[in-house]
Amino acid sequence: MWTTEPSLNQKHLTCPFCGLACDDLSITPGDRGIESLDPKCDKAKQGFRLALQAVSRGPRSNGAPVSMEVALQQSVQLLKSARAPLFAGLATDVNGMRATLELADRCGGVLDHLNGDAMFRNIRVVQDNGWVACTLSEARNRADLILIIGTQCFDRFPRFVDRVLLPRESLFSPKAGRHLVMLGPWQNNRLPATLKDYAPITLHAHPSQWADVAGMLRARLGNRPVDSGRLGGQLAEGVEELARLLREAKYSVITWSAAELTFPHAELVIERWAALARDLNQTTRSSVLPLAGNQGDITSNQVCTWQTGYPLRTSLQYGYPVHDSRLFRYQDLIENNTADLLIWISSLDPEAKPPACDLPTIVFGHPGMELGQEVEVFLPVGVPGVDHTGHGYRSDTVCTLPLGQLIERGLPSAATLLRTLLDRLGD
Amino acid sequence: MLIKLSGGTVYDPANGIDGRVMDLFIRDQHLVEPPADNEPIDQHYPLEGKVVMAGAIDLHTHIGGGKVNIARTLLPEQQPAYSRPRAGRMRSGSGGIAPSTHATGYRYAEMGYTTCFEPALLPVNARQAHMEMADTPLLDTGGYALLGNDEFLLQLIAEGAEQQTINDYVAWTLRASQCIGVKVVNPGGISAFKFNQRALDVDDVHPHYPISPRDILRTLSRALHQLGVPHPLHVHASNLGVPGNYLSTLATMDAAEGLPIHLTHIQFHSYGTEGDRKFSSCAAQIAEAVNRQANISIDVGQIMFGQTVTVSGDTMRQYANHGHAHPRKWLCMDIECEAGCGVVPFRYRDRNFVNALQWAIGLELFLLVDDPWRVFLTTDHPNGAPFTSYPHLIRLLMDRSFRNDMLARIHPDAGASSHLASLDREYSLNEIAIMTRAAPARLLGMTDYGHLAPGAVADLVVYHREGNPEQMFERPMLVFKRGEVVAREGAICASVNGSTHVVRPEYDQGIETRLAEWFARYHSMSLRNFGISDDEMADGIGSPVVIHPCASTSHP
Amino acid sequence: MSPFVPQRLASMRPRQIAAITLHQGNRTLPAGELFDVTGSPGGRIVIQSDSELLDNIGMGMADGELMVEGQAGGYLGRGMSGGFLQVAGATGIFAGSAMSGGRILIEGNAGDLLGGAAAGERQGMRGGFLHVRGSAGDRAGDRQRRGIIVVEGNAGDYAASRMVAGTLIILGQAGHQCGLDMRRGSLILNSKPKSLPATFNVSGGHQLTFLTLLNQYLESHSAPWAFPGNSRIRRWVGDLACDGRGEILIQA
Amino acid sequence: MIINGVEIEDTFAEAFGMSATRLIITAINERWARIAGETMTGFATSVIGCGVEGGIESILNEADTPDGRPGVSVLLFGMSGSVLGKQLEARAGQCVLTCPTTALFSGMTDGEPLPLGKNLRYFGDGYQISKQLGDQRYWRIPVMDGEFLCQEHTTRKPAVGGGNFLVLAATQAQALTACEQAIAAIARLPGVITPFPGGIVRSGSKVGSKYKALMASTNEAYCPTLRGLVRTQLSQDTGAVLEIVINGIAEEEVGWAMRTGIQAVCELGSAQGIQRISAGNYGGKLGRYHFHLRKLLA
Repeated sequence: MWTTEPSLNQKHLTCPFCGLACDDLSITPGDRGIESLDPKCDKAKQGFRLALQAVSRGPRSNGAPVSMEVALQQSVQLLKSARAPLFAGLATDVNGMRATLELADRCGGVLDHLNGDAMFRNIRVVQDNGWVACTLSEARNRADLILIIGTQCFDRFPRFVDRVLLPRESLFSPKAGRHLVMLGPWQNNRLPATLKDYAPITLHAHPSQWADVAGMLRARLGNRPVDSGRLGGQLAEGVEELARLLREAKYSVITWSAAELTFPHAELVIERWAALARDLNQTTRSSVLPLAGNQGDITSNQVCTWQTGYPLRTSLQYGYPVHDSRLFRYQDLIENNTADLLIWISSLDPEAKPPACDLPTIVFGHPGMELGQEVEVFLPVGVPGVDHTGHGYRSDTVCTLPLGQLIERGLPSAATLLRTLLDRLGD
Repeated sequence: MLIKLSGGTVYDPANGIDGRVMDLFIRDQHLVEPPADNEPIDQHYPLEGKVVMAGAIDLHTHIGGGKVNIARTLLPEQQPAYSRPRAGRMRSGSGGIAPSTHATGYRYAEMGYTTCFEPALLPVNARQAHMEMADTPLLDTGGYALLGNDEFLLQLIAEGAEQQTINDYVAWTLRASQCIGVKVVNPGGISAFKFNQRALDVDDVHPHYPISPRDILRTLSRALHQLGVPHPLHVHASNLGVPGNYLSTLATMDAAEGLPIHLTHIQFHSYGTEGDRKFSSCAAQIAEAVNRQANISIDVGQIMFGQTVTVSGDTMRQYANHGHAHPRKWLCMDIECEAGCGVVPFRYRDRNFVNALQWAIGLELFLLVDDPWRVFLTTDHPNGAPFTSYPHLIRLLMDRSFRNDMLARIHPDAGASSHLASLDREYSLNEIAIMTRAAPARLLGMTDYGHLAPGAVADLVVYHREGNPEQMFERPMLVFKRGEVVAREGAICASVNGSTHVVRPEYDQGIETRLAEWFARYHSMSLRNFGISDDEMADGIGSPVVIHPCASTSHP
Repeated sequence: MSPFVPQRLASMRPRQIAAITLHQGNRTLPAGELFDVTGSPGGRIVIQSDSELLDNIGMGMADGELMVEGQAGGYLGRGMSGGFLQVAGATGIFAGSAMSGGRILIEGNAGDLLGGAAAGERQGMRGGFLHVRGSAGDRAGDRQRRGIIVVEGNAGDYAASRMVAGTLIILGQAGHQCGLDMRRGSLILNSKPKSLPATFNVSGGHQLTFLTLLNQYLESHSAPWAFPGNSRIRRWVGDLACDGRGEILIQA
Repeated sequence: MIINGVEIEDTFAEAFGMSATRLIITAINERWARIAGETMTGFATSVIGCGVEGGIESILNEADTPDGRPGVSVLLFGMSGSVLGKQLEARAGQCVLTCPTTALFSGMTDGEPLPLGKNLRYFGDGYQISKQLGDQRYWRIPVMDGEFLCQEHTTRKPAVGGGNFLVLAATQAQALTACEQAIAAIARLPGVITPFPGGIVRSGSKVGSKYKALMASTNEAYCPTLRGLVRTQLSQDTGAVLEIVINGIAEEEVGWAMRTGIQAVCELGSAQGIQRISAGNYGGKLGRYHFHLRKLLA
């Protein structure tokens, strides 16, 4: 690992706790970890606080403390006898994922991320159709219309407003001329305080209506004869207004967080929004900006894609990669007894625990992770960007941010432990 | 470890050796002078009747960075066509047209390639590109940083900034992104597309900045020259794929004003508008211009028939071509006010007039450019074809009757409108060695690579001498990477990791003040996280840097 | 357990089929250890298997008859081009995907994406006859390009999603958002579905001559008629979110 | 040979190889199916001036049509496959597509494919719908009364055109009555049509003319008013001659139809003024098929 000076008093920390990967944070340490964080971000503060306050209880075997040596030996035994190991969670950094893939290749494992359901809502759209997309800086500097689908982006990506939607400065699209259109069940939700003064256009629509809204917009912009009135009075008027704004915008951006689209086959709805942006490019410019990257999902997916040729939900059981986003969902593999060993890697969030199940389990966990149900082996690992350096991908899949080390408390990285296991497994 | 290779027929054009039977010695990682008579030889390879060359160098192949991963994501149904099983410590992989990283490294090495360059490395995406290449075993790698559509540079040029300021920025970019060269793709055009402009010829004015592609080309080629960067500006010219674009290509050559310039995948830029279908070959005009101007080098970007995927920074042209996508899906991305990326799968058909003529145009260019030191063997992997088609391409160049057999199979009108049948030239082994080894090393300033003199890095290949060059180049007998045998008879037997090749011209660090302000105001990451340190390259990314010298800086 | 990918399974001897290597986790074992195979080559091959995890049965099948006594996993008859494949029980996802000819009869229920397009594929079922006596899951006929699917029971949501062309007949109750992003093709329903996208328009009541032909075709394949007699149907056109040249025919 | 007082001349009808297709037109009722069939085969008496020769082969009831509606079966004959194809496209487009309630199907399964809906579909201007049922493809073309359903292809196969016989009678009325009897009998037969008006032709022709522009001209040897002026084939008491021309999908069908027709004429016999049955030929050099009258009736 390359090193950075472990220090909390850094001016520009990179935050690994959400897909925006903000790298302008500074911590004011206090008696109990963090006094304050600047700029303000509840999510980053919580992530750093939990990481810094965590007191590792060391390696455990079936709940009992054991030496690292014993824990590693047991892990090797479990891996050697496994016929169908499942590598899941995968909330780690680039090198953690590289080591995971090498181990999975060696053992014949299947790979899935704990955010797999959300992630594949987007990936399936790319696999089936492709899309026209942009990155955070493009949206920030160029978008004169941003359509935000859903109400939860602001909780999942707290600084989306000041970093992208309403930045202090923008190269080509000053704040004054920007249209923000917010589609979602806003009637039952409160707009984020940061947006109140700006008075964005809100379209009140339940998630079950989002497909129809997108379809209606595509039909209207394609001059096909549809009756927007079928959406209901207020929403119909809003859709007509939005169609006009989209047609007139120089560069529109459509954004969502796939984690919010929790209904089955939500990829069909996303496909419609992506198709709308694609259609718009016939006459103007438009892009999608899907928000993701939490729990390192983009990170592990990117590494898996270049190393296997496929995204996650890929199996290496047959000696070569086979991908199937529906058959290799980790929850299903556990439920239908297709896996016989769970290797759960989760180093960013103590609450991202392995699912309760009867499978023998090895956990490479956040040092603060407390399991309700004890597992065969628990190996505490460092938090990337806190305990060790690393790399994390941002939401837009292009930027890999270097993560620095803040403290030294002797916690190994997931990559280090996984590579140790690899060496011990032999050929 | 001292290795003796005896009796092989050596082709080492960098040292004027054209098929001489001689002994070579490798000590550890380098070629060395013959040892003293009494020194014991650890390994001896008798190579009588075999052909020995330096390891091959591909100076333009898309093997790293976001767009390849996007291609992999876009085409899950294409990937099973080539599955590579895990074998011992050798990793499994997949993908024929957008192979996984390990499969890429293994397959290249099996063909005798030991060094490859990613030609379109977005500085903001540099970490990913280097990570992917670090995971591409057996190859030394490097990248050309994309400039010329980044809003910072366009603004500098538009403001009339001093050349020195430009030079500082270019040098900083090379340093920050750990690159060996600079590439410009559709100068200004990717940016213009973001402003909804759909075409930008060499002398058109950008929709936002009062500058033209010519200004960008002149400024960047001058910067590289003045910085002493060995590799000249690597140019993907304006109007890729547009009939009649040979005029843009000639104008692009002209814009360098006599300074060195490399025009890449020039096959896609050599089109006229003659004939019933308003699509014709202008290979002769382009080759004539290249032959006349010694400052120009090219690589061809040969197409081969079959399924592939086009990956390019040129969103303007990729968007324009999306109607040709096969299968019908595609992706474009505007990236960080810096560049873009477009991925459009494509199937070239020999019975399609345009595709067939594209194939002929590429071969015409190979055969009409006289100096093998200035024309390079590429398919612009995977844009024209996957790199795995190189042995077939070499046969097309070396074997005229084979070439004519292939010509007879393509769309008859395309065959008839091409001069290919009348071109008798057959490349010699020495010329192949020039265009795939000696010349790329020289054009990149890699003094210890691409040749076999004592002191050179011991990347070398031993071939069986077959009647059929395709078989010969497909399955070399032995491939050495840094003195270690990594492939035998076309199969990998050991895996070593490569390094990243960079240049590092000096610059006034004052530019970073201005950049820091720009980043703080407009960018979504901070300047300090943009650049990659040598330690990060070696330990975090996994590919240590090898720094090649620049010429002593000349000032304007 | 997957994949079970023998080529031309129906033309093999039972002993050969039993010797096919299957993957179970990261190991392999002969098919005969997992289930019984009887029958004769050229005649009807019978596999006795009751695993819902045995995928790709009959993949690439081009002729002959194959009967599964029990249930089957995903991708049943994937890429099948001819012959007859019958399953006594239920099947998993993607039954008949990329099928271009032949006949599949599923006596039990089928999973999601019946005749649908697998990851990245631009087309689902491309021809042939796919008959489910039970119910189908969501997205039956996703990206279907040609051929006929009959579901005698109910169908889940998004039936005929992204349909390119072809015919999907649902005799039971169809779910929500039928025909979403349908470009062309026919979705034929015996009763009103739970919902349609707002971008479908009514084109009124019609008597369509081609339905008689369809009925005759179904009868010749031992499937029930789409509609009794020459009934009057209500026609919806869409999906106008995209091409809009598809139709949903509902018995009036 | 003399049957019922009618002389069967020892001669033969000379017929030609043609290319034929069978179509089935259905409609809401027989009336409209028949109208479509008649319109499609109107102006289809002779390839000399009409491109093709055609007629309604039979009336079909509900049980015998692809879509279970009343229909007609139509035969069209052309001198070549390409002419037949062009005429078929024009006639299907102008006469069936346009006719209320109709649908159009192939009536044969063997032979070379001949485009039907394949070309007509473009009338749908992009709104046409293709349906494949088994190995057959159909087009549904939106029209103002609903949909015009049309099979993608019919087939064509070698057939026989120009089977014929001449009825020589004492008066015009007697010749006509006899021919009507013959046509009624032939109409019940499968595989044949009689393309001329009402099945009967009065303008028997010979090859050539004194006028350079004409390929054929009146058969003066059988024109009663030219008796005395030209070398006639008619006896003094022959008042009129009418001809029945028969096209069929095979040689046997044509022969059987000729026999059936001649027998119907002979039933009337000399008592009804019928004198003689002859046939048209060109000396046996032009047509592949020779139907000897006496052999047919033996």
